[in-house]
Amino acid sequence: MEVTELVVYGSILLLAAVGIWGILSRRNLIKLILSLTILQTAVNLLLVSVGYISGRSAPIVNGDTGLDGSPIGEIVDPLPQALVLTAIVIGLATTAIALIVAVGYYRSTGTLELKSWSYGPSNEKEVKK
Amino acid sequence: MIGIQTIIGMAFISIGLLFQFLGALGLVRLPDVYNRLQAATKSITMGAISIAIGVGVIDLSLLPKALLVVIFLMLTNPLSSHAIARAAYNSGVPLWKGSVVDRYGPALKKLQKRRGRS
Amino acid sequence: MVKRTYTLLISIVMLFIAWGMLSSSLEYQEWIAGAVIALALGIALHRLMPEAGGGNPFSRGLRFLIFLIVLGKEMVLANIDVAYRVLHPRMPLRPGIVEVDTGIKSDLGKLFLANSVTLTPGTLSLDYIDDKLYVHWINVKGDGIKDSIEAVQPLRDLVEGAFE
Amino acid sequence: MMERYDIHRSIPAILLALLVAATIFYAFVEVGFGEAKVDEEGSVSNRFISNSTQETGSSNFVTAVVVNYRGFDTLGEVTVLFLASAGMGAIVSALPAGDKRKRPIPPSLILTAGTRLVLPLIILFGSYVFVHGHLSPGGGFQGGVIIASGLLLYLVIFPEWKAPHKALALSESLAGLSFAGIGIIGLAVGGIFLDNVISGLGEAGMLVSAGLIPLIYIAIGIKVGAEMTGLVARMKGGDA
Repeated sequence: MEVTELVVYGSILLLAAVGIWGILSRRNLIKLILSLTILQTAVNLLLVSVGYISGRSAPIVNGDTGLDGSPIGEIVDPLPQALVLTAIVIGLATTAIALIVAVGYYRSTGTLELKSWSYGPSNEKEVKK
Repeated sequence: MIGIQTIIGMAFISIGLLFQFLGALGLVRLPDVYNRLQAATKSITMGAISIAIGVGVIDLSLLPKALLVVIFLMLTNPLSSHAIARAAYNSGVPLWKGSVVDRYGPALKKLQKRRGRS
Repeated sequence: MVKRTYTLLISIVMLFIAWGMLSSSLEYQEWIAGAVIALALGIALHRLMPEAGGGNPFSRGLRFLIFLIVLGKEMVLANIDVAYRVLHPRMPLRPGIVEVDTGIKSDLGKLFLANSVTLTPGTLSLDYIDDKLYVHWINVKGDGIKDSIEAVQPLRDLVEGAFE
Repeated sequence: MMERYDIHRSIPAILLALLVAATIFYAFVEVGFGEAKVDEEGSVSNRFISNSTQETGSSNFVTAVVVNYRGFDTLGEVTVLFLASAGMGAIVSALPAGDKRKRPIPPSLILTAGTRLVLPLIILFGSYVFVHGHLSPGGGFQGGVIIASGLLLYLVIFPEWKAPHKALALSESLAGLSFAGIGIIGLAVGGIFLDNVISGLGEAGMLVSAGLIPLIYIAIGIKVGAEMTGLVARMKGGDA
């Protein structure tokens, strides 16, 4: 296992764990949306890293060679990158819609905390209050 | 064989890193927001500019782009630090207790009174 | 009206030079595309740009160059100053906010003065109120009221030469 | 309100997060990081890598895939973005009005003058990115977002500025129409929707090359820039 692999997979796992933990345990809407985007970042990073090939350059041709002077065929896989480009745009659209829903929630309730949707014994005191 | 170009570029990058480090140190050591911003703005602008020029010297085809980055940094970095300092003052962050003079507070108060009346 | 046309020309030239630096290539296609885009953006946005002063553009450009050289020198001095203050065990500080009556009228001049003040040794521009610049000065000389003009020297005269 | 540290909810959440991370690790440790999987004959990526420079004339393989081979998909993607923008407009118009808070401190002269000087440069950079989509990293989406970020700066510095929603909607729909129109040109001449009929034009690596790809990316750039600006201006709230 190389150092690059360790760093890339380690950061993917860390981001995914942080995203899921945030979605499950936060009640603030803005923090929820942030966790969602962190999870999206993890998935995008995972897809790009699947297309990575060690020792090859970016998928762009510069004249007769690749960007760093290597022969033309020596590039990483362009297909996951194109896929991730689409995924980023769609993720942005969903984030925008989620944010405007958060704005609406704030305007009608005056808070960003999801009080009535939460569960567990620790919340009943708040509801009574 | 390392060319003279690479050596000059690396020297620029090293100087930039040194300045960045000094800026970070100033951010930790100096007493209040305004003094910290002084150190951070100057050192980090200079450090980033130095690194950009170093990259441009190592690969000469990148030099025009590096110069554009330098111009943009010199134009925008002071602006952002000015915005932070002004916002800090307006939201009530006090000056360090060793400060000698504050001419801004009275002027700001006068301005707010005038704005409130009109 | 003359000033507006002048601003339009300056902004188109500025955008065109920026495009040339971005593309950093000598292909004629790049230059044609850059000219078209710079022209369109300049015409669309020149009302937004701060007005440039009148006067002879060449002497002005020369003064701007001198301003840039002095600014570069001052930036290096500023960093040495910061290094001295930060590394000194007792940190020689005498900070305060002083009021400077700069006497510079145009928006562009004010902008460049404020930016260069932030990059020169020991000073950080805070705000403009009624054409007076408020500067956070890390080493106030005197009581900070009489000699406050020193905080913006030596770049004030150069800015006045280049933009007023 | 400060969020309390809630042990009842956090422990299951941490366990589940670690479980998912472990699953991802288990699934992908076998894939082989950095191995040349594309060199197999008959794989889709291999087909793209070996043929796309001749077929599309684009130097950037990702652009060739996004705008040419999967151009129809990109049209759908732009539609999703448009739907998000329109949906936001619909939600905003149904919302109760926000509370009128006290007026913020007006920005200083240094900030306004600086923004006025920098904004044209940001827009120029955005245009550079989407004009060079077939030659360098970047493209319509990225360039459009750069332009929108410049206008976001303008919106922050001049809070009184009313975004010209009519003009934005007009430029957005014109750009969308020209995207679809380019697709129909391909349908009429080559028999395939979004067919790159003039791919042989120009020399690879020059600005004028890759046939219709730069035109499509310019249309996408204008459309995304207008959409993002409208989206941000609506998010500001108040009078949308």
